[in-house]
Amino acid sequence: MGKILSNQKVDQDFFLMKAEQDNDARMGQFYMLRAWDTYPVLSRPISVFDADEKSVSFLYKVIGKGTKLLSELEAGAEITLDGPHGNGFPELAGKKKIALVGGGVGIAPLFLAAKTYKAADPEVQVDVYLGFSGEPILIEEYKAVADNVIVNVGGFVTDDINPCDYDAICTCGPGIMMKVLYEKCQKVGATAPLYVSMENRMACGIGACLVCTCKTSGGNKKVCKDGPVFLGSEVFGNE
Amino acid sequence: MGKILSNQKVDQDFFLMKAEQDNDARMGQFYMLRAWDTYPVLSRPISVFDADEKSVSFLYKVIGKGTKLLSELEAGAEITLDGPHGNGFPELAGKKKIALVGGGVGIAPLFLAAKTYKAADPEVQVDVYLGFSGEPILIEEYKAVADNVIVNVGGFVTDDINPCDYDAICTCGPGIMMKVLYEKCQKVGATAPLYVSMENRMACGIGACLVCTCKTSGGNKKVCKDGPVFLGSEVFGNE
Amino acid sequence: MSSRLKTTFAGVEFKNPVVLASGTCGFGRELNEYFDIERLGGLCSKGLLEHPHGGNDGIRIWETPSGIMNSVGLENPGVDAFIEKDLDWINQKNLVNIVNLGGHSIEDYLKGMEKLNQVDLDILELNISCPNVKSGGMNFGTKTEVAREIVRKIREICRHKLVVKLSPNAEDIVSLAKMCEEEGADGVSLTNTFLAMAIDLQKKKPVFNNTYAGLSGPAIKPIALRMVHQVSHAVNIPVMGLGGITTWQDAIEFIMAGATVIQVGTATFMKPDISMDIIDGMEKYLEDNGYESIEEIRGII
Amino acid sequence: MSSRLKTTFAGVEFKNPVVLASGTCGFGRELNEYFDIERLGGLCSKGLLEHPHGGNDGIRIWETPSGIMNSVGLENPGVDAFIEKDLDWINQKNLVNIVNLGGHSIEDYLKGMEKLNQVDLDILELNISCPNVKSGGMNFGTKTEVAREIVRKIREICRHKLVVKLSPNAEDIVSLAKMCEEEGADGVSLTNTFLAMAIDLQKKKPVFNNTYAGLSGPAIKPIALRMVHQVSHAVNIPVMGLGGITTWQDAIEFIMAGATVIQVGTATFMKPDISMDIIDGMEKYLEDNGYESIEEIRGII
Ligand SMILES: Cc1cc2nc3c(=O)[nH]c(=O)nc-3n(C[C@H](O)[C@H](O)[C@H](O)COP(=O)(O)OP(=O)(O)OC[C@H]3O[C@@H](n4cnc5c(N)ncnc54)[C@H](O)[C@@H]3O)c2cc1C
Ligand SMILES: Cc1cc2nc3c(=O)[nH]c(=O)nc-3n(C[C@H](O)[C@H](O)[C@H](O)COP(=O)(O)OP(=O)(O)OC[C@H]3O[C@@H](n4cnc5c(N)ncnc54)[C@H](O)[C@@H]3O)c2cc1C
Ligand SMILES: Cc1cc2nc3c(=O)[nH]c(=O)nc-3n(C[C@H](O)[C@H](O)[C@H](O)COP(=O)(O)O)c2cc1C
Ligand SMILES: Cc1cc2nc3c(=O)[nH]c(=O)nc-3n(C[C@H](O)[C@H](O)[C@H](O)COP(=O)(O)O)c2cc1C
Ligand code: FES
Ligand code: FES
Repeated sequence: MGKILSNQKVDQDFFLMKAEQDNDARMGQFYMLRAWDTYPVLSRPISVFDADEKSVSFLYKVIGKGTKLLSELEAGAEITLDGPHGNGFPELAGKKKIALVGGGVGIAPLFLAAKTYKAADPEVQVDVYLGFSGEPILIEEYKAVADNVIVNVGGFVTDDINPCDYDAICTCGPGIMMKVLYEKCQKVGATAPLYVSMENRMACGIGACLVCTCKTSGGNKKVCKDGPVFLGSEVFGNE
Repeated sequence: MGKILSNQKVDQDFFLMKAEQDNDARMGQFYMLRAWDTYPVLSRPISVFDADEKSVSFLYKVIGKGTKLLSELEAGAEITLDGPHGNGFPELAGKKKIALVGGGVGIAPLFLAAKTYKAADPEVQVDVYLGFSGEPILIEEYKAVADNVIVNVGGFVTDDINPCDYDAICTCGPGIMMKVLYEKCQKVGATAPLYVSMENRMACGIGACLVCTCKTSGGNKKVCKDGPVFLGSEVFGNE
Repeated sequence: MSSRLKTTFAGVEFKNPVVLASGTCGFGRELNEYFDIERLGGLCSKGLLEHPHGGNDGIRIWETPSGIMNSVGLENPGVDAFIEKDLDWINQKNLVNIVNLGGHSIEDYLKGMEKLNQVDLDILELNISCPNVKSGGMNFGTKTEVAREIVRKIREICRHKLVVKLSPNAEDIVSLAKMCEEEGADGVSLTNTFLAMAIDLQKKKPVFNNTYAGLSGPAIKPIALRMVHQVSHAVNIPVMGLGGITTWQDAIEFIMAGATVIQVGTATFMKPDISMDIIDGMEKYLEDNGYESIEEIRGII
Repeated sequence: MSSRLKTTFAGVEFKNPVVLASGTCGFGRELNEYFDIERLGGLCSKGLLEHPHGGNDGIRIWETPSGIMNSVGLENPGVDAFIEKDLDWINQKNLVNIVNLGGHSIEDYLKGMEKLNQVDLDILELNISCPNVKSGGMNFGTKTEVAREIVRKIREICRHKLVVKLSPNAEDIVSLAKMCEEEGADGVSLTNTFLAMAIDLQKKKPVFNNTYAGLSGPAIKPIALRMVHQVSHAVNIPVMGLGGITTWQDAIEFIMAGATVIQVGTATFMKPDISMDIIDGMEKYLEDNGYESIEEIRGII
């Protein structure tokens, strides 16, 4: 249980929620959120947008029942925050140029990723590519934590990036976008490893039910526990 | 749909809610209240506590899911008010001494009843008997609309009344209380008609589903449509 | 309203495929005060028995997670009173008049049927699936060969279009539906309520005097949809699909799964005119997706 | 914790009658990080097949009103890997170790069984009720006489306590349970998930690659409770009851309906340690109501 510190509409259907929470959450991890009793049945997996020792925040888009209920919570309300779960993005020590590519609400985990990579090594160049179908959001916030922020509205953010410019790439967004990026990396012969953050549907969120299974070249993996971050080649390599 | 004007805790589990509503609700009628989408499935039948042309109010006790949700509504929120339904208490023109006997949250419809009987005929004497298992509530309010208010806490309110003192008696409360009152009327040979307000579980609230059926001496009756007010003799007479 | 929703079921024209389910809309009069019932495709009467019947004692309704359990037990005014008081009124309305007939014994069914043969109505829905009566009802509808007897006998004498309402508690609902087809039924409707149980912890007793009662509402929709899909793909007579339909999306799903007509039951308790929202939503869906007729999506899954 | 909740099931001692249901708790390791799994009465392993199996493709979970549908399709590491990696760990824990065995064919079941005969475990739960595999699974569990064959063959060789897990999709779950008793099963557990369907309106396709999937959770509780009541009253072997149990009240209801042990499945997804709340609630209920033992309320309805 944590107390909600703020829960604000960012734009359109996007909300930013900050909750009181002791945590050691890392970039790319997620929480199972729940602010209701038994209906709906499942908790909702939402990535860590930002975190410090005493709080964690989430950027989420209102899609259906669960996120609708989340969006109605006011500061002071209690919420169950179960997590952090998952492996998160890798550390990437020694990489000099890192690209973070997000589409839609997939931009969420990239904020803490940019912050973390910059904090770990102030010399590293972190470029953030953000793709939106509607109005872009939080551009200033991302600019504050990255070296360059490239925004694409209504087109394909994957067109904007040259994978060969980077030593490592992390991406989160619609499956099709991540796949296109993987294929582009292959095509241009990029040597940078591509890390993709998967969004399979979840029930337990902790590795006990096998509903989030992702078939990878290394066998079946649990997105909630072994992921959500995998190498693009593991997921899209042998399709 | 109506807007909630106020929704306040009265004491313990009792709440008083006032909602904006054009209405011609009469004493003893009820509304089907709903402030949720599909869960829980059924709307909740709640008696009219008070009403004027532009608003209607309800006194309700928090029992389960539905009334819990009602109690969490704040002023300004929207609520579906379907009604008023049912026959309500009879007019009782010509009766000089009327007793209204309520137990627990069954006191709710007696407020408007007292007001209405006094308004119809300022000469009439209206005595209100209120039985509580816990702390009594709203005594001053009832005193403002009745000639005498007799309060019983922790005992049997039916012990306090002498049915022979009255020309008509209306009662609402637990089935067992109403039955005891009916039997007392019989035993002491009271000539006053006893009107009982039934609280059968309801689904449609409008007479279409037959789940609220009350077996009476006059055959099956729909509590939601033919009632909720019946003669005690119809309901308890041939048990 | 366009003609997109026009539907033919066993030769009977429906202006739209939305019907109110038996037992949840009385004989239409009360709901007609909420909306013009002529906007409906059709209406199924409360289940009738040959004779008036008082129904079950005790609690008749209980709420469950996303569902309700009912144990009305076929309280009804009897066929004669229905004919006298309600039939003309419904027949005068421009909608498909479906009359639901139950029975406690084969004789009951046949006598009720004989009376209804004397009058006009559009479709006779034969209820062999009511779980709330001790004799008759569902007991006729769980085993295919037991059900065959009653369907055959009714078919022999029934001069109306005949739709058999199937129980989800049947041993094999597909074989039951096939039997109905073999015996000459014009269609089937499914599902009726699921046999279920509730316990009153305070009293340490079953909630219902009959111990078991019938579960309906959104909770059962996924199972009912599966059964409608199975049955629609197994028979050539048309299917009326129901069980937990609450939104136009639910309705479209049942149509895609193969239902020709859909029925709305429990949802009416959430909002008396919810069927109007369903009709409007279906119409809009077809329009937005460029379908000229609901035929184009029927059974596509 | 007092001894009020102590339960004996077919001679096996449970410190309390609360067991985690197969497929919702892995092999116990993950949940053990949320609470000490030794507080549980028992734990049912994820359904095992003789060989490792990757499970179904496509979406595996879908939410429904008060329920979920799953189509995992018996993804599992295979009996050998289970024995090697998890069995000892569970056996060392002070709780009843129930191993759930599935199969795609009779040979599968028998081979899996032979391997499990070589090791220690407390109860073998024979899953003839999984709706999510194309061959085997539930297909063995809907017709009593088909199921008899597999139960008989397994019973012949199984040296463990044998509990057969029944499908609510069975034609006649009571006759199925009686058959298990006749064939020498030590108990039955019910219910597995209900065969159900979901449609993706956007895609105009079934949500699940297998078209149908299994419904579980609070939505089905009233039906599962009815089946547990029917079965408990029809057989003399003990029953493990499950299906939508979410609260201690639900658990007590199943016990009153006749279950000896109860299992918690879907509810664990609402709150990983919800089983602890259920145990505590049951204990408190017995205490508040002056019962010395849960035996006093078993089957009282
Ligand atoms: C690891 C992970 C991290 C995520 N991070 C974010 C984030 O930071 N911000 C954000 O807005 N969204 C994120 N999502 C997606 C988010 O979980 C879904 O949008 C959300 O669960 C939808 O719930 P709903 O009740 O609004 O929609 P409904 O459609 O009512 O949900 C029904 C069911 O489907 C599931 N579901 C629906 N859409 C998705 C989806 N896209 N991915 C997974 N499950 C889904 C729900 O969890 C629920 O179980 C993440 C998903 C995963 C798996
Ligand atoms: C005509 C009528 C007038 C009423 N007037 C009032 C009033 O003015 N104030 C007030 O507090 N209560 C009143 N009640 C009782 C009130 O309807 C119930 O307390 C309420 O529905 C409980 O809902 P819940 O969700 O809190 O409880 P839950 O136990 O969760 O309800 C589950 C189901 O049971 C039904 N139910 C539970 N208790 C009762 C009951 N005592 N009577 C009828 N249905 C019940 C609910 O409506 C619901 O369908 C009235 C009932 C009727 C029939
Ligand atoms: C209160 C109530 C009464 C019902 N009475 C009848 C009936 O008389 N005859 C019948 O065939 N079905 C009856 N049913 C079943 C419904 O017609 C319908 O088959 C079932 O409720 C499933 O649909 P739903 O989930 O949309 O309600 C009744 C259902 C309810 C809830
Ligand atoms: C994700 C999931 C996986 C399951 N896997 C199995 C399984 O492997 N073997 C089995 O016998 N039952 C399996 N089940 C069924 C459950 O054990 C249980 O019988 C069913 O879900 C009903 O109980 P519940 O409503 O408490 O979940 C599974 C259920 C779920 C939700
Ligand atoms: S969500 Fe249960 S294993 Fe991943
Ligand atoms: S509640 Fe439906 S008839 Fe009274």
